[in-house]
Amino acid sequence: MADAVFLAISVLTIGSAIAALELRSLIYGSISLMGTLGGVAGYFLLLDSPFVAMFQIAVYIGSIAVLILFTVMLVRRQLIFIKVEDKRRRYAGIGLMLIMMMSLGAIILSSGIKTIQTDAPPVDFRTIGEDFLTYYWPALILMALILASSVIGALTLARREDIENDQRTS
Amino acid sequence: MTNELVDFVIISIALLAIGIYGVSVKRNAIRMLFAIEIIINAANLNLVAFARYIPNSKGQTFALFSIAIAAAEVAVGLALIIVAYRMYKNVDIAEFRSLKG
Amino acid sequence: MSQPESPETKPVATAQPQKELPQFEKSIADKLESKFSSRVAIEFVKPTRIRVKVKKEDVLEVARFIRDELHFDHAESVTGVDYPDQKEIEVVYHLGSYTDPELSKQVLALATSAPREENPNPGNDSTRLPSLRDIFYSVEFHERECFEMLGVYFENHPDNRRLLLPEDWADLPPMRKDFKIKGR
Amino acid sequence: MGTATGIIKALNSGVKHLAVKRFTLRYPEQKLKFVGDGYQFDPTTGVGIAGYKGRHMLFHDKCTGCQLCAIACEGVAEAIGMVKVQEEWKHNKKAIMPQIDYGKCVFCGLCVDACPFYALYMTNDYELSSFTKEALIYTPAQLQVKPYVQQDAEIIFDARGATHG
Amino acid sequence: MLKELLTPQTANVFIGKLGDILVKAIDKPLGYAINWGRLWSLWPVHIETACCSVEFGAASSPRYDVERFGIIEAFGSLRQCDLVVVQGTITRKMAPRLRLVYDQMPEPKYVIAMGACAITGGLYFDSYNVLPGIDGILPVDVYVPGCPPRPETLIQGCMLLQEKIKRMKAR
Amino acid sequence: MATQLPPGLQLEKLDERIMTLNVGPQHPGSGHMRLIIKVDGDYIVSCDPDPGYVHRGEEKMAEYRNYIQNIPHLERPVIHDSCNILYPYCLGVEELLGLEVPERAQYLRVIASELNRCVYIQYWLAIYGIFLGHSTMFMWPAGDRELLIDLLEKITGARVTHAYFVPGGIRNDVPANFEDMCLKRVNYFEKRIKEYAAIFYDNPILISRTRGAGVLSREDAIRLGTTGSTLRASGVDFDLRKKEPYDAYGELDVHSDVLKDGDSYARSKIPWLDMFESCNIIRQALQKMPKSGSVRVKLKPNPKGGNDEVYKRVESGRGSLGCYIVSRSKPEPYRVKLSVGSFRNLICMPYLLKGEKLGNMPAVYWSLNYWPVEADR
Amino acid sequence: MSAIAPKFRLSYFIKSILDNVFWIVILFTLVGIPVLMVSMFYFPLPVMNEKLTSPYLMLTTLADPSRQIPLLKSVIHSDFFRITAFPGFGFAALLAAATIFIERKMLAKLQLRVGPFYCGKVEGILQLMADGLKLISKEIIIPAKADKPIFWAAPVLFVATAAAFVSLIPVAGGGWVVADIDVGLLAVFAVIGFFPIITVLSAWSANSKYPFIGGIRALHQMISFEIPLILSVLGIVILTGSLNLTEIVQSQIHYWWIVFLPIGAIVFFIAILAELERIPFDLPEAESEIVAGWLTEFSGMMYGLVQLGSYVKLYAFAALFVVLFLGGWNGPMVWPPFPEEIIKDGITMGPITVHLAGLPLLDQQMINDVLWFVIKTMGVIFVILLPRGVFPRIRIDLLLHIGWYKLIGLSFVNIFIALGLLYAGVLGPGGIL
Amino acid sequence: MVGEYAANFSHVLLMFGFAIVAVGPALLISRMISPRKRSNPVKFLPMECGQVPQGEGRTHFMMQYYSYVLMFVVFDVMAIFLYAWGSTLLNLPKTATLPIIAFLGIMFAAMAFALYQSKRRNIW
Ligand code: SF4
Ligand code: SF4
Ligand code: SF4
Repeated sequence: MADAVFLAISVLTIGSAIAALELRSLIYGSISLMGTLGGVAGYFLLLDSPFVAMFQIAVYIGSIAVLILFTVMLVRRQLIFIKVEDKRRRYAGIGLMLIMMMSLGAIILSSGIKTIQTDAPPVDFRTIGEDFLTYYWPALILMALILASSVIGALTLARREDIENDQRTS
Repeated sequence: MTNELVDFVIISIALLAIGIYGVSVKRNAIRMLFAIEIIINAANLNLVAFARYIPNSKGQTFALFSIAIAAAEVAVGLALIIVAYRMYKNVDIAEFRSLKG
Repeated sequence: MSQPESPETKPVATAQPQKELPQFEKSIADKLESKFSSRVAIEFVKPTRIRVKVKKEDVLEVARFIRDELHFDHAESVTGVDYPDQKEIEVVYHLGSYTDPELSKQVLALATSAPREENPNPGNDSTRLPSLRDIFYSVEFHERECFEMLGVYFENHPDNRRLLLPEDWADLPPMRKDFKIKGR
Repeated sequence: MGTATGIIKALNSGVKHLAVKRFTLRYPEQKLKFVGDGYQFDPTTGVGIAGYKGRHMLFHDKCTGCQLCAIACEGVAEAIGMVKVQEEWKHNKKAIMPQIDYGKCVFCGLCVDACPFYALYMTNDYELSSFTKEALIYTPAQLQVKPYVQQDAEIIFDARGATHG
Repeated sequence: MLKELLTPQTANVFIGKLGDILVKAIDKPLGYAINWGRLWSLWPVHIETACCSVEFGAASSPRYDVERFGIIEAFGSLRQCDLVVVQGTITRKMAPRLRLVYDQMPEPKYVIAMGACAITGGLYFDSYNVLPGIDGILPVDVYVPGCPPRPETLIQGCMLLQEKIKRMKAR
Repeated sequence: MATQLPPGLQLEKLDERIMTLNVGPQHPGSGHMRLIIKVDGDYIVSCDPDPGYVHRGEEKMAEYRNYIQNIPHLERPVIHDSCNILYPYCLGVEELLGLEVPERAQYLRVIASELNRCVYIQYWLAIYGIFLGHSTMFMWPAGDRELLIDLLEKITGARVTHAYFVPGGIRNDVPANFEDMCLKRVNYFEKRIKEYAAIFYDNPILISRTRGAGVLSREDAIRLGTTGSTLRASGVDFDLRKKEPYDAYGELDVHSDVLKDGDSYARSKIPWLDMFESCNIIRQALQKMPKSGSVRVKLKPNPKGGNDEVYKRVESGRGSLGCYIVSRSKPEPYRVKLSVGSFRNLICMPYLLKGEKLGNMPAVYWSLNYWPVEADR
Repeated sequence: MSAIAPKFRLSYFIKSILDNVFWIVILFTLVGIPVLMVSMFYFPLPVMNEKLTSPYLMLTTLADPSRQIPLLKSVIHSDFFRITAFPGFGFAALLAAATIFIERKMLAKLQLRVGPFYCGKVEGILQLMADGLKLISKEIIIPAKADKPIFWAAPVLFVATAAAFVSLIPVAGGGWVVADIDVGLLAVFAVIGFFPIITVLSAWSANSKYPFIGGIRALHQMISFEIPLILSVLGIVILTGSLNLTEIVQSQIHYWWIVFLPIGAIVFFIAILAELERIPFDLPEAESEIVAGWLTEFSGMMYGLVQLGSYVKLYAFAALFVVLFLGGWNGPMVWPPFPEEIIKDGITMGPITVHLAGLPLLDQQMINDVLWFVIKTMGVIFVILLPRGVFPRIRIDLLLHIGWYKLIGLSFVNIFIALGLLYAGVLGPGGIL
Repeated sequence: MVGEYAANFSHVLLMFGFAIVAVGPALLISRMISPRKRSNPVKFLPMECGQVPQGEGRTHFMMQYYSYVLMFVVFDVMAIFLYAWGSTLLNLPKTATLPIIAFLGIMFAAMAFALYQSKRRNIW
C-alpha cells in the first residue's frame, strides 16, 4: 500500500498530465505540464534521490517549462485556443491507451516485481558524480556533443532569414 | 504504510499510456511536445524507482542523462515549431502537411 | 482694447533708403537682384536682416539659388501672416546659415504669398504653395504647423497632417484674422 | 579597468554624500525669508521696488477707484473686478474698489505698476490654497488685511553643504 | 429542538447578525485607521499637463521634498496612484485624456487643481484651445492658486487635502 | 549615415510583429506630449511625434494684447527659462519703439538671463536623470537649481515666472547686497555641479548606455536646422551670444563648448559645460557692471509701433530663439511668432529614433533638449 | 466625492477602541475559552516534566510562570514556530519591512533630503504602515480581458515562492533553519527558477502591452543571470564538497570564502542584483520606457504583495550571499553571557524570588549567531540598495551582453581558481590552511 | 526506509503553503473593505497612457533575444551538471578532471558559436 503523500502526488501527476493534453488553452496546458513535472520530482523525492529531484525541477520547470511558455506566448492568441482533432482518432487513442495500460500492467504485476523490497540506505548523491567521471565518462562526452549540437541546431533553425537586413539599422 | 516499487511502476505505466495517447491523437505540435515530455518522465520515474529498490546509483545517473537530453530535444523541437509557425502561421501538424504541397 | 481694424497696409517696401545701407547685406541683395532682376522684390535691407518677396511660382527657384549660391542652409522659422485686405496669406521663411561664418549673423526673410479664400477649406482650396521641404529639410514641421494654423496647403509635402490642434478641430484655422477669440 | 574605477568613483561619491547636510526646507515649521515687504512700484521713477510678488494688499485710504488696475489686468487674466464698498472716502466718489480673484490672478504685478496712487502693493503671503473656488475671491475688505507672516529661514552655506536655517 | 434551530438558514442568519455586529464594532476604528493610512500615503499620478509641472518637480526636489508627507513622485503606473494633481492648463486635446486617466485610476482618488489655469483658465481665459478650469471634467478637492503656485502653496494644499481625507467616510 | 533620409515606412510586410506603443501623455517617460512608437521586438520601426497637448494659442492671444500686457503670457511657454524667452520679444519691441536700454539694465539682463539658463539646464538635467532611471540625478540638480532660484526670487520677486524684462529695461533694481550674494551662490553652485561628473557624466554605465545612441552627424544637424546643444554636440560652433552679440554680450568674453560625436552623451554633456560658461559670464558681468544708474526707460502708456517688422533672436537654454513681430501702428502687435528651439529640434525625433532600440528612446528623446510646452506654444 | 463625516475627535476614537476591547473580551470569555478547552482534548499536547500534560494541567500554566517556560520552549522548537516566525516568514517579513524603510531613508539622505518624516511623529517610522493600510483599502482593478485566475494568483504565488526561498536559509547554528536539506544549494536554484515563470505569466495574463514587454524583459534578464549565479557558487562547492548550506557555513569558521574567491563573490553579487531587478538592472520596471513594466496593471493590495515578495526575495538573496561568502553566522562572541544568578537562583521581583528552570529560552551562542547574521545581512542589503542612488538604468542588450560574455567568463575563471587552490594543496583536505 | 528525505523537503512546501495562507487573506480583506463604485467600463480597459487602447495586448511579439532563451535551456543543464562533478571532486582521483575538461571544451565551443549567432542582431 502507498501512503497519503504518494496518493496526493499521484492524483496531481496523473490529473495534470491529462489536463496538459486536454485543456483548451495552451497556456493552462503548459501550467499543467509543470504540475506533472513537479509531481514526478515529488516521486523522486519519495525515492530518496533529492539530487535528481532538484535537477528535474531546476531543468524541467526552471528552463524547459519557461521555454515552452515563452514559445506558446509567441503564438497568436487565436491559435492558443484551437484544438484540431477528429473524434474517431480520439477514441482510437483512448482505446490504445487503455490497452497499453492493461497489458503492461498485467505483465508487470505478473513478473514478480511485487516481491522487491528494500531496507538499504539510500544512495548518496555524490556517487552520481563519481559514476559520471569514472566509469561513464564517454557518456558524458557524448552528452556534451548532444547538447552542443542541439544548441547549434536550434539556433540555426530558429533564426529568420525572411527579413531583409536593411529594414533595421544594426 | 510504505511505498513499494510496484506503485511507482504503475504510475509510470499510466504516464506512458497518457503520453502515447497524446502523441497519437493530438495534432498540435506543441501538445505533441507535451506528450513526449510526459513519456520521457515516465521513463525517468522507472529508472529512479528501480535504482532505489535495487540499491544502485546507476539508475539516477541515467535519469540525469535523460533529463539533459530531453532539454536538448525541447530546444530543437521548439526551434522547429517556431520556424514552422513563421512559415505557415500555424502550429498544426496537419496544416504543415497540407500547405506544403 | 482695440479691435484689429481694417486699414492694414503692406510692409513699407523701402525702409529708409536714404540712409547708407550696410555693405555686406547690400551685396547679398544685389546678388539676388542681378540673378532674378524683377522677379524678386527686395523689401528692405537692414543691418543683418534682409527681406525679399517673390511670387509663388518662383519661390522654388529662388530658394534653391539662396541655398546653393548664397549658402543659407536652414530655415529658422516659417511664419504665416494673414492679410484679409490684400486677400492673401503671406508666408515668411527666415533663413539662416551655419556653414558660412560670415553669414552667421544674417537672417534672410523670404516671403511669398498665396491667395486667400473667404471660406477656407484647408487642403482643398486655392490656398496652396509649393513646399520648400526638398530644399530646406528643416521646414517640415513648420510647414505642417502653418498648414493647420492658416490653412495653407503645401504641395509635395510628405505629410500634411494636423500637428498641434485637437483631432476633432472643425473650426476655421485659428491664426486667420477672421477667427475671433471669445470676448474680443 | 576604466569601468571598474568609474564604478568605484561613483559609489564613493554616493557614499560621501551620506555625510552632506540635508538641503530640505522643513516647510510648515520653517518659512522662507523674502526681500522687503513685497513688490511695490514707484511711478515717479518708473522702476519697481524689489520684493516678493504674493497676494495683494489694498490701502483703502489711497484707492480712488480709478480702475486703472482693472484695465491693466484685463489684458492679462481678468482677475480684477471693481465692486462697491460701503465705506465713504472723499477721494473715492464711486465707492468702488478692486476685488481680486486668485483663481485667475497670475501674480504678474502689472496692476501694481498701473496704480498711480500707491494703493496696491504685493505682500509676502502665498498660502492661499482652499477647498472651494469662492474662497479664492478676495474682497476689498479682505485685501485690506496685512498678512501675518513669520518668515525667517534662509539658505546657509558651510563646508558641509547648504542648508536652511 | 436544537436540530430544528440549527438549520442552515438560521445559521446563516445568526452568522450574518454576528457579522453585522462585528462590522459595526470594527467600522469606526477601521475607518479611522484606513483614513490615516490614506492621508499619509498619497501617490500622485504622473500626468503633466502644462508648465506647472516645473513647480511640481520642484516640490519633490530636495528643497521641498514632499516625500516627507509620504507623497512619492514619479510613480510608474496610474493603477497604483490615488491623487491627480492637475498641473496647469487643460487644452481641448488633453481634456479627454485627462478624464480617461482619472477614470482608470482605482478608488479612492483625489484631485488637486494646481495653478490658475487649472482653476479658471488663468491667463488663457480667452484662448481658443483651453478649457476654463477643470471643474467641468473632474471633481476637484483642493484648489491651489498661483501661476505657478509656489511649492509651499502646493504643500499647503496637500495638507488641506489630508485634513479633508481625515473627515471623509472611509468607505 | 546616409544623407538620404529614410523614406516613408512600409510596414505591411511586418505587420504581425509590430506593436504600437503610446508614449504619453500619461507616461513617466514623456510628460506633455505623445510619441506613437511602433516597435518590432526591441527595435523602433517608426516614431511619430504627436505634440499639441499644451497648445494654448499664445500667438493668437498676442494679437489682442498691447506690448506690455503680452509679457506675462509670452513667458509661460518656458517658465523656468522665462527671462530668455522674453528677451527677443523685448529686443524686438525696443527696436520697433526705438528705445535705448540703459547700460546697467543691459548687464542685469545678461546676469538674469544667464542665471535663468542655469536654472533651465538644471531642470532639464534633472529630468534627463529620471529618464535614465537615475533618481539621484533628479534630486541633485533639482535641489541645486533652487540656489539660483532663490537668488532670482530675491531680484525679481517670483520663483520662476519673473516677468522681469520689459521693453526698455527691467522691472526693478536689484537689492543692496546683490553682488556679494550672487558671487557666493554662483561659486557654490559651480562647486556643486562639478560633483555631477563622478556620479553621472563619468559613470561607465551611463556612458555605455548613451554613447552611440541616436547619432546625428554634422551634415544632418545642419540640414535639419537643429539648434542649441543639439547642434553644438554635432560639431557646429554656433552660439548667438558669440556670433550675434546682443545687449552687453558684446563686451563679455563668451566661448561655448563644441563636441564632435553628436550622440546622446555629447548632447547631454553640452548643457552641463554651458553651465560653467554661464558662471564665468556672470562673474565677468558682475565686474564690468556699472554700479548704479537707471534701469528702465520710462514708457508712455499704450505705446504704438510703426509700420514695420522685426526678427530678433537670442541664445536661450534650448538654442536660438527668434521672435518675429509685425507691427501695424497699433498698440497691439499685428502678428507675433516665436520660433523656438524645441520646435526646431522636434524634427530630429522621428529621424533619430527610427531603428533605435526601445531602451534608447528616453535617452535620445530628452537629450534633444526639447521642452514640449514651448514647442506647442 | 464622499460626504464629509463629523469632525475627528480623539475621545471618539478612544471610545471606539474601548468598545472593541470590550467586545473582544466578552467574545473570548464566552466563546474562545470553551472552544479552547474542548479542543485541547483532541490535540496532542507536549510532554512537560516527563509527564504528558492534560488539558487541565495546561490551564494551570496561566497561573504558574515556571510551567510556561517549557511550554514556550516547546513552542519555539516546534516546526510551526520555525515556519511562521523565527527563521521563517515573520523574520523575513520584518527584515523586508526594515529594508524598505532603510531604503527610503538612505536614498533620501544620499539625495540631500529628508525622506518620510511626518508620518508617525519620529522620522516617519510609520510610513510603511500607512502605505500598507492605504494599499489594503484600495480598489483592485482587474482589466476586462485579463486572464483572471492567473492574474489573481500571481502576486500570492510570488510571495509564496519568495517564502519558500527563505525557508532554505540557515540563520544560526544548531539547526535554526526551516528546511535542512542535503542538496540545499540545488534546492535554491530550483526555487529561483519559479520567479521568471510567475513573472511572465502574470505579465501575459494582464493582456496589456507594457506588462507584456516588461514580463518578457524580466524573463530574459532572470534566466540570463541564472547561469552566472549558478556557476559562481561552484567554486565553493568544489572546495567544501557539500551542497548543504549549513555545512558550507560551518566550513567558514576560520576563513570566509570571499577571501579566496573574490571574483566569484563579485559575479554572484551582480547576478543577484539582476535577479532582484534592482537598479542598474531594473529594466522590467523601466518607467521611462514601459511605464511600470510587468507591474503596470497591478493595483491596490496586489501591488503591495508584489512589493512584499520582492523585498522578501531581496532579504533571501542577501542572506544567501552571507551564507555562501561571508561566513554566515560565524563571528566572535559579543553577546554578554546571561547572569549566573538568574539561571541558578531565579529572578527577584520585589520581595519574591522566583526560580524558573531553564530560563534563558535561547542560549547565548544562538543569540550571538543571529546577531552576527543580521548584522552581516543588513550590510549586504545596504550594499544592494546603494546602487539605486548611484547608477542609471542599463539597456537590455548591454545587460545580456554583461550576463553572457563577462559574467560567465568570470565565473569560469573563479572555478579554475578554486580548482587551482584545491590541487595546489592550499585548501581542501590536507591543505595548508 | 524509502522516503526519508522527503520529510525535509516538506518544510519548504509547508512554508510555501503558509505564505499563501498568510497573504491570501490580504487580498480578500482588501476586496472587502475597498470602496467599490459602479463605474464605467473605461476603467477596466488596459492601461495605455491615457489613450483608448488599440491593437491587441498579446501579439506575436518576439524580442530579438529569443536566442538567449534557447541557449539558456542548454547551458542551464550544463551548469547544474557541473554540480554533480563539483560536489564529488574531493572523493575523486585527479584523473577524473580530464573528462570534465573535455566536456567543458565542447560546451565552450558550442557557446562561442551560439554567442556569435545571437550577436548578429539582424537575423533575429
Ligand atoms: S497681478 Fe497680474 S493677474 Fe494678478 S491682478 Fe494684478 S495684473 Fe491681474
Ligand atoms: S487700486 Fe489703484 S489703480 Fe486700482 S482703482 Fe484703486 S487707485 Fe485705481
Ligand atoms: S497656472 Fe501658470 S504656470 Fe501653471 S500652467 Fe497655467 S500658465 Fe502655466
